[in-house]
Amino acid sequence: MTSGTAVAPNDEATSVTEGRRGGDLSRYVLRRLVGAIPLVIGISSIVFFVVHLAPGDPARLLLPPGGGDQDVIDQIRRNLGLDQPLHIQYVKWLGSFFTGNFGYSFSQGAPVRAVLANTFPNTLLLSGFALAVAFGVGIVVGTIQAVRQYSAADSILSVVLLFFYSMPGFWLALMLVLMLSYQARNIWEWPIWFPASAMVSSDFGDLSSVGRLADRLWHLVLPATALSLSLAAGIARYMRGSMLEVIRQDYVRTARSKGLPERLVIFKHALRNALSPIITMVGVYIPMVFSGTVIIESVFAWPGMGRMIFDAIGARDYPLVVAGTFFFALTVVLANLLADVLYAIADPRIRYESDV
Amino acid sequence: MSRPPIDRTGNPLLSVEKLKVHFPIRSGAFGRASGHVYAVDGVTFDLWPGETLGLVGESGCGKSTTGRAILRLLEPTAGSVAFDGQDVRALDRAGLRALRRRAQIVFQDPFGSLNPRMSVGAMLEEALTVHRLHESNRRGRVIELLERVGLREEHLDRYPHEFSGGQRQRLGIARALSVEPDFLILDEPVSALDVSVQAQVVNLLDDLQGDLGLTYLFIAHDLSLVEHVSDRVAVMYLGRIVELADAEDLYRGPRHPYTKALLSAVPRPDPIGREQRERIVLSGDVPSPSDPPSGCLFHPRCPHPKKDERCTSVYPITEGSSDGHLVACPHADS
Amino acid sequence: MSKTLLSVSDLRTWFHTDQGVGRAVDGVSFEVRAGETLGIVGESGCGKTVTSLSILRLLPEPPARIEPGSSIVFDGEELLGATQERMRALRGNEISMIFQEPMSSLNPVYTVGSQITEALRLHRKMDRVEARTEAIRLLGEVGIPDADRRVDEYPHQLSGGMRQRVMIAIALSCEPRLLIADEPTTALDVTIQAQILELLADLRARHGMAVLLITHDLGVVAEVCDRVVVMYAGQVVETGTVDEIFARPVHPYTRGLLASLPAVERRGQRLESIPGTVPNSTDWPEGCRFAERCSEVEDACAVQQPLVQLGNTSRVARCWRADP
Amino acid sequence: MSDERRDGAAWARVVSAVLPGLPQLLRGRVGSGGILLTSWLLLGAVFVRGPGHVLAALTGSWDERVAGWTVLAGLIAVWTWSGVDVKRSHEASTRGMSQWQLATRAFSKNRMAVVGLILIVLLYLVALVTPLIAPHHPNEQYDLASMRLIGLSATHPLGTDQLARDVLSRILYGARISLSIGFVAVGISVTIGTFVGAIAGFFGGVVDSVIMRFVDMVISFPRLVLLIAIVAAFDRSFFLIIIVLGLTLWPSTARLVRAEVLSLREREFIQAARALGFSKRRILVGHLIPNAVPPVIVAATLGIGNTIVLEAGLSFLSLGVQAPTASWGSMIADGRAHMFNAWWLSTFPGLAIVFTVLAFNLVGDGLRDALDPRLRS
Amino acid sequence: GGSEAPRNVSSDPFCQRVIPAVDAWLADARIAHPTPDDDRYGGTVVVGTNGEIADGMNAAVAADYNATQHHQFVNLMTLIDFDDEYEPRGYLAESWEFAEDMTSVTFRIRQDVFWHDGEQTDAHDVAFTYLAVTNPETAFPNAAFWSHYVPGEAGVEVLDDFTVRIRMRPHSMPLDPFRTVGILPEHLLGDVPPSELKQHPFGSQCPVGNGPFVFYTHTAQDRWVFEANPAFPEELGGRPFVNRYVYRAIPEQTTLLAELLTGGIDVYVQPTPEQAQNVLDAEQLDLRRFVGRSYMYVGWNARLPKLSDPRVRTALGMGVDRQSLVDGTLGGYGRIANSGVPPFHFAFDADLESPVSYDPAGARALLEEAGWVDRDGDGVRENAAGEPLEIVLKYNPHHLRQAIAEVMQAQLSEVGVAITPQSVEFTTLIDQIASTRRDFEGVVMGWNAEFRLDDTDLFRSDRIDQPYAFSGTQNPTLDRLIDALSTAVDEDVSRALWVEYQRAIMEEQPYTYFYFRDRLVGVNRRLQGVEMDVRGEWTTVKDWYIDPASP
Ligand SMILES: Nc1ncnc2c1ncn2[C@@H]1O[C@H](COP(=O)(O)OP(=O)(O)OP(=O)(O)O)[C@@H](O)[C@H]1O
Ligand SMILES: Nc1ncnc2c1ncn2[C@@H]1O[C@H](COP(=O)(O)OP(=O)(O)OP(=O)(O)O)[C@@H](O)[C@H]1O
Ligand SMILES: [Mg+2]
Ligand SMILES: [Mg+2]
Repeated sequence: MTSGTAVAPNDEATSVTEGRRGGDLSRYVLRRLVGAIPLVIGISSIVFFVVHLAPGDPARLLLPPGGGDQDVIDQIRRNLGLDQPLHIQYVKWLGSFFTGNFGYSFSQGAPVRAVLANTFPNTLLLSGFALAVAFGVGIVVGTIQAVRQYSAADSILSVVLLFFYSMPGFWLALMLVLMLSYQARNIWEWPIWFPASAMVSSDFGDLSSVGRLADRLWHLVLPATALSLSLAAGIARYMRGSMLEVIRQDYVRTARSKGLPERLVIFKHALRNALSPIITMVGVYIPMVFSGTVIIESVFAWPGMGRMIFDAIGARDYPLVVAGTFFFALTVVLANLLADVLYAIADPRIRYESDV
Repeated sequence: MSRPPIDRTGNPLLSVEKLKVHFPIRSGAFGRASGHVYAVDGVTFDLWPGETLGLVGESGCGKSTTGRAILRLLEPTAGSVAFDGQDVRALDRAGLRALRRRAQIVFQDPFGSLNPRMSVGAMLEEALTVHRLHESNRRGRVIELLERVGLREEHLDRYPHEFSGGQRQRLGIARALSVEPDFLILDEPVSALDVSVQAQVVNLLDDLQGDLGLTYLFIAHDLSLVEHVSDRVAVMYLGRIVELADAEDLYRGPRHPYTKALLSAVPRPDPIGREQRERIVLSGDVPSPSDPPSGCLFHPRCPHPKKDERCTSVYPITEGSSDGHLVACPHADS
Repeated sequence: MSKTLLSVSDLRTWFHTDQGVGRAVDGVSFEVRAGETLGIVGESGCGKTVTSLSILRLLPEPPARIEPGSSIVFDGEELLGATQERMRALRGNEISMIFQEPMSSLNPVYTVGSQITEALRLHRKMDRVEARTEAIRLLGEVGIPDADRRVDEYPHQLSGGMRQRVMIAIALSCEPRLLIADEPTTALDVTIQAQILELLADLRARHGMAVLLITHDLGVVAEVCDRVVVMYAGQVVETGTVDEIFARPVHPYTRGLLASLPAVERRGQRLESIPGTVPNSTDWPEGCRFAERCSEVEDACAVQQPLVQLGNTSRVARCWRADP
Repeated sequence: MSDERRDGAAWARVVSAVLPGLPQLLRGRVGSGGILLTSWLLLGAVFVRGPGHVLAALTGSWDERVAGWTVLAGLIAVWTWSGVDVKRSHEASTRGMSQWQLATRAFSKNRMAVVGLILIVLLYLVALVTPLIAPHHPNEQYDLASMRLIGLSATHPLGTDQLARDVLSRILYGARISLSIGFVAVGISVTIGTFVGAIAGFFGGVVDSVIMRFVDMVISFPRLVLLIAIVAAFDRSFFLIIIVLGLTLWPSTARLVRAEVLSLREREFIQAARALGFSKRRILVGHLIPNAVPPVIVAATLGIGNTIVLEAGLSFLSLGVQAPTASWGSMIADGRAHMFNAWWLSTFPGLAIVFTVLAFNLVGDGLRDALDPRLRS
Repeated sequence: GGSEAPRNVSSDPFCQRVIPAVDAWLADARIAHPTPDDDRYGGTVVVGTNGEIADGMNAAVAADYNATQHHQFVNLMTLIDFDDEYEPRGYLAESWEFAEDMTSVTFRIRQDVFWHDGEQTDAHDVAFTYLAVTNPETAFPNAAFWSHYVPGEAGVEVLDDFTVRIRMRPHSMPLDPFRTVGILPEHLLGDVPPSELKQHPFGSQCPVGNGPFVFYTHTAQDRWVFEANPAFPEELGGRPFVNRYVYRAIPEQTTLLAELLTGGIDVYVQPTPEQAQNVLDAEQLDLRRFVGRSYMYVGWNARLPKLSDPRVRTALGMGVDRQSLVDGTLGGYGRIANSGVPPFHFAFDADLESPVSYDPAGARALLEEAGWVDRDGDGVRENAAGEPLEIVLKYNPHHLRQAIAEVMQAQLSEVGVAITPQSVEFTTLIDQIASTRRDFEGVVMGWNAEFRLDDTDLFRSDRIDQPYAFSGTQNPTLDRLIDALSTAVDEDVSRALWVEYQRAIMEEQPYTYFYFRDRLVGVNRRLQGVEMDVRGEWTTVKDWYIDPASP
């Protein structure tokens, strides 16, 4: 489910005016953060009610199918605090939320905080890596395409990337497992193949620190590829458009008229300008990557949060679902903010005067 | 053809008094206005039927804003605008509609001022439909309008991008004329056109005024053009009118130091006299309208020898002489 | 008469697009002599910018193509055959250029200082510190107050006039022998235009460079140029000294242009206007390209006429009716 | 009109009557010619394959009736359209070319995009007439013990699946589901998005702030939670999937439209419309929205592709269409268990998705180039 | 040791206290019990399945299959276990003794078993565990286990530190719960209020067992890691061979197979029937197959008028070729079920004639007889009132259940019944069938049969409002047999009753039973000593060793 249309770069929050910067930045960041609080709490609250409204009783799931009296179920509900009216549960949830203790996850049998602390970093690692790869590949490919507009390289790159872009994420992921793990190791006997799942090997503890790093990267390859290929296609397409627009700009002609070599013209003068709208895409892509992790984490058995939220919804593990979505939403908000700040750093014309 | 004299004894068709338009600069957590752009800051003038008032000034001095505020395309911040005796600022929706049948505007940009997805015929007809004009023979009326501005029936089904800049400007004029107004605001109607085409449009406007008895507020920054078309000329600087006079008076004997500099800066297509001409080159740029200087707005650039500290503290009163020549400068030579 | 610095002859720059071949510049010839200011005037779309970009070979190819047979000789060197390497060495160094839009010609993400030093470091091989000092000096020279502060500002922090001054500083940084100024003041207000024109005249006097000034404002031409080339529909229609052209225009187009200017003497009269519009560059009319707008057409105009030298003067015109 | 041209016209009309689209093709109009000719040949083939079949279908079940009438209507439409087109292209038009016509012309010059368009038209045609061309019923189970997971063969060109059903037929029927999901869902979200975005952009101020905050929230909202909750709360159905997916794309469309409207709002022709005393509604509906449509069309075209892929993702999470109905997504998801030993199960529907989405993307890119006047020249 | 992902220790104070104690004890134990000099010792074995051990190691609040397997064979110890003839034998209990009248059983506990933090396991732990699981506040999930035992203090008596007596009413297979429920450490959990046991960190953050494997770490959604317990009683086999045992949860089956094929895991529990072929084809792999405990069925809502007639339910079963499903979707790895009595059960009777063998003609006849006739010629039967025989068949998304629904739809349409498959998310489905609304017509489900079979919750009339008696049939014969069965102590009596019971069920047809699915396990041949049967995949985990000859 990692796909989407190119969206116009953030049309909000930033506007081009003459004048003050710098000092405004911290105030701006603070203001945005303050503004994000109701947003994130609002999202979590909606999730809270939505998951509670979905039919199904978590207590019943804790029983083996076929067994169990209503009494036992009722007792489990009491033990888990599910017997209280919804509004009381909501108030309790809000309370636990503000004390930073997100409650108890009954499907994981651990405090939500502990569960999140274990899984969220894994998701961040995977999505961060995938995003970095996607942006790296997308920017390079998009630039090549723009500079060589209408050439064979342009069309071939387009079609190849579009091909991956069009593939359902899980299918691509499974194909990667099939090809680069199973076939590569067992059938083709390549010297390099990649593990089909997990974050580290079984002998991780025996490795040197370099070996551990290599092992982690080795395990990242397939999931990150599966997650980033379709994104890269979108970014490359966007980058191509942006670059095409920029290389027609007067200042690029100015740079040429100074006698600068083409390399400098493209990489110094054009690229930086073409990048700024791409930067704001980070904000658009993060939610997409997070949606994508649900599938990718399942295929590659990556112990991350996307898959966990999905399972938690199935188990009606309300505290975990709500806290998980809270962190996803928070990350999205922070990523958007980061994108805007980066945008401002890349483009000195930006001043912050949003009315978030 | 020479201009008929204007009868200024009756009531003015348009009377603008102390008009102010300030745009808030928003910032802060809740969009508080942290400052203002004083785009128009106390503009006063009258306009009599059949007259052409030229409004000149440098870019950003508030000419367009004045024009739009008169038609209430922008809400004025303060001051009054009376059109044919009626307070424009007090009009309700119906009143506004009525006003907009009588007062129209023509824009500068021949590319941006026409809806690219509407054919010429549809565009002109729409105005007639909305105002329920010529219900029996709209098409005929549209063709008439086209011919009026020098286009032909065959252009009816074409789209804006198929016209040249000059033709598009004609279309803009035809659209303004479709509701049969008395008063046209011409916001730099020819600035974007080449000289050879400029002349065509100016002539058209001239003819229309003669035939239909229109009143014009002619906004431009090309001083020689304004001189050519206007009966009276107002010179704006940073949201205010610094000098307003009969066109001939103003061009022969400019009194405000800014007007003088402005006129002298205009390049003349006359290489013979170029050595002799004395040019006043102003130093510096026009200040930002969000942070105007104190006192006389022009004082930081003013080359007037008699400039004194009063100029830096008090905005000069606009004084008029008997011939109706208004100047906002205490040191203006009469 | 000083020596010829740049000689353009029979320049034909065509655009090969899906819509057909746009013959934007179609046989343009003129020369710029050392130290003089040559003006090129003409209506929008007549090929002025394409001509100037052709000289520096800055046009995107494709779609543009400089057709064989064209020739641009700079200081004895044929530019059309020169390598890209050689062109880069010339650009910004021997020949530099200023563009019409001061708003968009400067890269918004770099400080003006870094944009000036770029050329200095490239062509004059200065180190960072030298280049910066030189940049500040140049900014001062083009009349920017507080140059040592402004050098670290970004283009958007400067007004239009100042930006154009920065462009001029960049263009001047390597003391070029030819400065091409493509409508340097069109986007500016008259008072600022006056400042910039004054500055250009001043710099020309001090550095002795030749200026190729492109404009559509006849007033500007009259004020600052020594000689004028009048272009129409991708061709030169008339060339001569400023005084001659304004006093005795030969080509009907030039005459029409001059007549359509509002003038004090003709206040209250109708303006003369040239009927019709410039045809499209993909389908120029056969024969004289001005014929359909010309009030003096005759049968001969159906045939393309050559540029004719008028008498013994340096004037040339492209009209059958012009007396040789 | 010269004699020669008139002859040409007569000749072209004759050719057009026999093989609609051929004259256009010969004149180099690959776009319309290609589409006309392929649809003609395709529909013709269906008809020739069994005229009795088609005629029977006209009175058959609902599905068959749609298919049968489509074949007939399609044949007639292609035939007349080509004829009219040939006739019109020979008459000098006095009408101007609208932006749309310009765009069409620009589009038809883009080879890749035209290929994409032809593919899409083909797909939709196939989807419509599937009951007449599918070799088997999509849910027909042959002998479970002996006919499961049979590889490619003459009777089952793309093999059979885990319940001994014909994969080709399921892909053909799946096309209807996947394409309609894409089309309808995008239709819904684009309509909502355009409406919301236009309102926010046009009215500005508080309305804008409130709407855009809401859009922000929806965008940062973990869509999946909502999806699963909805799917859990309601009985699964085709319409539920469409609605669920329809609710996913609109925020980005809303942003797109709002940005477009914001910039259009300042354009002088909108000012002129206000100056002429037009009502807000008229300006919004008559002037702003039509001008904001091109980017929306592009986004919608790309969105259809995305939605088809998204539906596949839902199927993977067991949230897709209800079995035994085949959608491409559910076919891949169901077939993935057999990836190691019955590769055709997931590969063919997978390729169908890839090529469809590819086609939509090519068309989308082509439209983008064609509809944006800046990119057109 | 020292060869796994870095250990993450929960920050919970309980764990912070317990884990160092375990580490310290383990270090000492390793010195005290050095690894025997045998090259079968050592190495890491990885088991992959597609599910988490959802309920953790706290036996008082856990019930799922994977969890109980780990309680029994990995981390905890049960009082008794089964030998390979399925006969009880001592495990934590050295021996046991029934009272003459079968109202109590007395266990003698081994004296050489230690909790992994050093405390000795004794009778108090057993008593504590019994009290915890019989306390309603604990909400022990398999409460039915204790229906014949005396709950609370009255039911358990510690005779001495290693002897404990438990009281009960006489019933069949009275030892069975003690085979399944692991004993918990009183010294760690004794102070925890029963209602908070579920939320206690012991369960999945830092369990302390006494079994052959010591808990090392647990990463949610990823893996459980255990280390060999060097102090495991010699008599019970002593220290396990492998140093480490890793349990990995990999949700996607294709990935699991790829991992097994590429050596990432050694054991793949429950590959799909199709994947079994891949396992067979790979020379380094071995396919284990044994009778499974779970059966698949379609439950009918007999409360609905159209399904209340047993003839209709029987006809529905007759209209489906169940053998083709076993041969097709199970690839032959399974056998048709006619009742819930599994093939491994002593009462299983393969010769029992089922009324629902595939017979479309018979089905049609039966439906006609019950008044369902296609009156309007649309291919679907109607009753006299003109209501068509349309049945919505719900299932949760799982390929085998979906296949049953799809096959039923296809095959029953031949006999004039319109089945509409309807996929419902599992939790919602459970809610729909188990809540009092009983919002379903037919449902595809599966049950897990225990060694001690008891269908009380499913079919006994007085349970009709309990969650899992969703089919809603009320049959006095069944009631009588269920009661008799649960208290029949003698096996022969019992067997006869079972035969009668199966007949009655086949007549009543509350369910259409489909099949018992074989358990399949893919095992890497480098792993030796693997014995698996109906007791479970992990039965011999402590005897697994890595072939010293393997690379
Ligand atoms: N909507 C607006 N919001 C904020 N500031 C505005 C707005 N419209 C105009 N301004 C500012 O008001 C000032 C006057 O603008 P205006 O367009 O009236 O100038 P002008 O004299 O017409 O200039 P030009 O010759 O360039 O058309 C300018 O500084 C402009 O930036
Ligand atoms: N990149 C291009 N592709 C196609 N045609 C072009 C391109 N650039 C310029 N032209 C065409 O070349 C012709 C000459 O353009 P040019 O820019 O030289 O005019 P100009 O005289 O500089 O006009 P202006 O006064 O508007 O700057 C125009 O008809 C234009 O349409
Ligand atoms: Mg203006
Ligand atoms: Mg130009």
